[in-house]
Amino acid sequence: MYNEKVMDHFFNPRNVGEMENPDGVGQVGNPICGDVMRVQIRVKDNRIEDVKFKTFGCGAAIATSSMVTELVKGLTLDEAMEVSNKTVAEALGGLPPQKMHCSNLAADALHEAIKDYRSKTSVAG
Amino acid sequence: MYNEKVMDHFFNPRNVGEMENPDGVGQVGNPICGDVMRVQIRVKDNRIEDVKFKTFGCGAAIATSSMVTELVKGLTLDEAMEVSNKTVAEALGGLPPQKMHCSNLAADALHEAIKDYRSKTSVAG
Amino acid sequence: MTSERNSPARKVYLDHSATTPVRAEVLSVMLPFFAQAFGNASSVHRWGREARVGVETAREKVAYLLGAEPSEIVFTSGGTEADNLALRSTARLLRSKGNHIITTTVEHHAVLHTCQILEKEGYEVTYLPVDEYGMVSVESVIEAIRPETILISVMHGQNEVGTIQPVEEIGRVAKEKGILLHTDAVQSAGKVPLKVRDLGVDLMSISSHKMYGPKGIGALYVRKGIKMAPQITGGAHERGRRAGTENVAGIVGFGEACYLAERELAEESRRLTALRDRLISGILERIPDTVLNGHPSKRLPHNVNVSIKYVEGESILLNLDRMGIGASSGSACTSGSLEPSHVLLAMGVPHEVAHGSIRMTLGRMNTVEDIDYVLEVLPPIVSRLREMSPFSAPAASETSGGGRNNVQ
Amino acid sequence: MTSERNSPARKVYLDHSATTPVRAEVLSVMLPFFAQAFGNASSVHRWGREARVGVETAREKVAYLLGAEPSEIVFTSGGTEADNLALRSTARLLRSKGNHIITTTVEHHAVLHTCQILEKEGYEVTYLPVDEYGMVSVESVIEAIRPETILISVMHGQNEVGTIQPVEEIGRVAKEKGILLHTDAVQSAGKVPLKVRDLGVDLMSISSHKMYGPKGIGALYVRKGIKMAPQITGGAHERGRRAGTENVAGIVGFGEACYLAERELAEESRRLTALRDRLISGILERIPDTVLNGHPSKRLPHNVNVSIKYVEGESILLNLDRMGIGASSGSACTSGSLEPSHVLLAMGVPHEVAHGSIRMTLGRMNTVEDIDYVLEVLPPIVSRLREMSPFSAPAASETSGGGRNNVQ
Ligand SMILES: Cc1ncc(COP(=O)(O)O)c(C=O)c1O
Ligand SMILES: Cc1ncc(COP(=O)(O)O)c(C=O)c1O
Repeated sequence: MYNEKVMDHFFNPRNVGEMENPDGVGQVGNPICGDVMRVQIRVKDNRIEDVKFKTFGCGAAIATSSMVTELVKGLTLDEAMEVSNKTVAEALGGLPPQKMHCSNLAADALHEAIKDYRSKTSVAG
Repeated sequence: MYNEKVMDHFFNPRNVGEMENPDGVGQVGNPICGDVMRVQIRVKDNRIEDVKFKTFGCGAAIATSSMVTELVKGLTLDEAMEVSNKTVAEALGGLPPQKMHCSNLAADALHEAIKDYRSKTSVAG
Repeated sequence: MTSERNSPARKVYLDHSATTPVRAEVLSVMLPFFAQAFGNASSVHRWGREARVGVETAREKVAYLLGAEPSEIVFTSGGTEADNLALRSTARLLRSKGNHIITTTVEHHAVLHTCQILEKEGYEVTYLPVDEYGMVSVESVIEAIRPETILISVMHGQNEVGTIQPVEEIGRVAKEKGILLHTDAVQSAGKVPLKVRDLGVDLMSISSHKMYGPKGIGALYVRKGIKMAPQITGGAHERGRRAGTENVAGIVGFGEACYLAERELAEESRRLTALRDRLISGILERIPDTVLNGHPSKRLPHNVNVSIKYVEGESILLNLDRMGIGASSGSACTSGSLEPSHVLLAMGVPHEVAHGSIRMTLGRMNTVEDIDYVLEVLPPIVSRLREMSPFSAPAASETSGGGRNNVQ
Repeated sequence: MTSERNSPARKVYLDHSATTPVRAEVLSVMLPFFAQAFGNASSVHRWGREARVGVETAREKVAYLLGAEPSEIVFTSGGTEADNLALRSTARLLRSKGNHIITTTVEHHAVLHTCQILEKEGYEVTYLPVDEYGMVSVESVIEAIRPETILISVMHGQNEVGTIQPVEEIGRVAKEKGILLHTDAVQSAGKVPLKVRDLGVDLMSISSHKMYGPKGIGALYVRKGIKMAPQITGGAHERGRRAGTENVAGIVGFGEACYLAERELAEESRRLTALRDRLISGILERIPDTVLNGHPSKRLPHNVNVSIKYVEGESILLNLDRMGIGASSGSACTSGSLEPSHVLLAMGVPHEVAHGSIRMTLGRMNTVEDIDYVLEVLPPIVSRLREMSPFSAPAASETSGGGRNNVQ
């Protein structure tokens, strides 16, 4: 069903976990649908210095979460906003069709985290 | 499908053929249905002295024709009239159900032959 | 069963249109799927994935035989179910467009009886007549078309008499009129080229056990873009077009059979045609009062069907069987009904002659020696039965060809 | 497929409710029917007669398992088709008597989806609710009965959660009211005693590949005297109840599987029950925040179904698979739909818990060592996934059983 790259990210997910006092947090999905992704970011000089995720979901949900964290580390926030669910799926070498819609939401979680950061900083600034 | 006795009568039919100047002839069935049986009898002292058949039909049609000739040789005409299609099927040890109706008509042909004989002799007598 | 006791000199199976043995190459690719790669193809674990690979590889092989795409192949439990699915799905889904179906009088019962049931459900069916060769005419198809016609179902190779219908021409008509065309190609598959795009068909039924694959599996080709309403409902197997756990080993064997058939088609077809013609001319020459049924040249390469006058089919079959030869007949007696073959009757063959028809269908293992054995064995069987028949004077019929009671 | 590359320490197949391997004894009786006794069972020649003997002997063996008469067994292409045939035939033939069908919310899709289609065709269907164990009550059946009720269809053993329904009691009610009773016994056959007269059922579906027979074959028990309208139409096979050339090898294998199952039933059932209970209690003891789904005692002897909170089923399955363990899940993700198991939802299990359910179904080859291997491998998998889950604080959840985000 899944290709090797997906399986690698599923079995050896990058950047799992939580950070203390993240600069931004984004969560998408809901447990009723079977996929929930939470992404936390630390931002420095408008760049994503660190990123962590926690995901409840299937193989694709976990692999896309892992992949998105890898893709965006070090990017500027604007660059990170350009990374879409499609970009993530492509970086993984493709996902099974039935997984494209329900489990490929990791980029959305990242975007939420960036928005969360921006909303906080704009209030603060 | 057929038992051994039926197959024996089919492969080695008794009394096949025609006789010269038979005393009675009976024919039943029709070629459209796929079974036609003709029975000829020679009668002496009110008994069936000889009997011959010719049959166009399936295995059951030929075997029942053969069997009926064997059953009635030497019987009085009244006794022969008692031999039914059912008697013939039983003497053969049974026939497949789908063959009981369409191909088990040999006794009818015999009865026709006896009637033919009787009608001729009653006219003559 | 008496005849199991005797061992005939030779065993010659000549009933390949009824079913075929599974080829050794086919059985060997099936075997791992019974007890090793035995998973349910819908399961995510390794057993399931192995099964899925087996199914999808087989789908490619079936598609290869038909010149189709794998996604256009729906696996069914056989040719009958494929025919049912084609007719019922189309009838249901196009009901709003119309209720008229065109088919022929010489279809297999899987199509005919299904059409009869559809008639009871309010559909109208035109059963096109055939000529003396069992051939339907393209003109009759054109004439039968109405604004409310939703489907034309014309078989490819006729199973009893071997006549090959003008499906390609009908395909052009159907396309022009925008009407779906289904063809029952169960008998043609693996025997004659059968590329769906060349034929212009939208739906095509094939069956594994007629082409050296296992029984209990078949396929319906469904042209891309055509929606299907499943006949068997339940899980989402076969993309929602046919529910039920996939018969993995059966599918794998069917795929291999299709692949092998396609690879060997041209050569095997030539070989069978030669054997067929040897058998046909041998019978017509050696046995008086016999006629070939079906088209002499537009004919499946493996089909021989002859009527042998004055005798009945089952009694020939039983005698052939005793001599080790397996054949079939268009006689009613074989099936236990009173009516002989609806196909022969549709061709205008009289009842009594239809009763005396036998079909011999050749296959991969048959040799010239087999044919010659039949030609040696059959004439005395016929003579003996004709001597027993009230319709032919023993001597006369064998020489002059005329019986006392001339049937036909 | 990555995971084919690694070789786990042990391979443990725990998905016997999805499908089973074909037993060696079963395969060996099937083999002669592929290339030797390969005839069409309708043919009169020796190849046909051999096939017919195979089919009818198998019919006796299936009847033996069910305590039925051979003539009451109709072979189909599987459990799905048997369910379809039972429902559609009854619906069609009893339409003049009524249009109401009673079934349950926890039936297999082969019944549920067919009922939904019947609803579109003008039938009314009552879907009875179940309790927290997935059990339907006899009272609810009685209450649902109307004058126009023509069929009650209640499964025997539930395929996901293993709950055994009170079919015998429902049978008494059905008989009293003169309503036909169908039971889908696909999961129960060969696992628990299943005599049709004791159960008082009129129609019963079973499937070969769930009991160590080949895929692609099943049967519907039809009590003597009940008329059937065939779903697949064509030739007069199966006494006009199911058209299509008989899958002889499949039928023969199915027959043998039934015979062996009946012979070994009592002992194997005891053995499986012990393994099942060892696995259930092992999981509940070693992994916090797990619950057993289905009835604790009125349960198929080979079924284990647990919900593991805070994690999702497919991700457990993929990890188990990497460790050589084949299981299945009630998660939506596995099937690609958004809804998790309709059965767990019907039992009142919350969506998020249903997503984390896994089913392990035991079989003949499983041993105590297999169970212990699962009990060794599963807890660390769950821990790792829970660490990844936003719903459980890594430390807290493993000790106190309460996550930060308490699901249920
Ligand atoms: C022309 C034709 N169509 C359909 C079928 C039915 O196929 P199956 O036996 O696979 O159900 C057959 C053979 O029986 C056939 O010859
Ligand atoms: C309870 C139940 N009914 C019906 C079926 C369908 O049987 P089959 O897979 O043979 O079509 C299954 C299995 O898939 C089942 O578990």
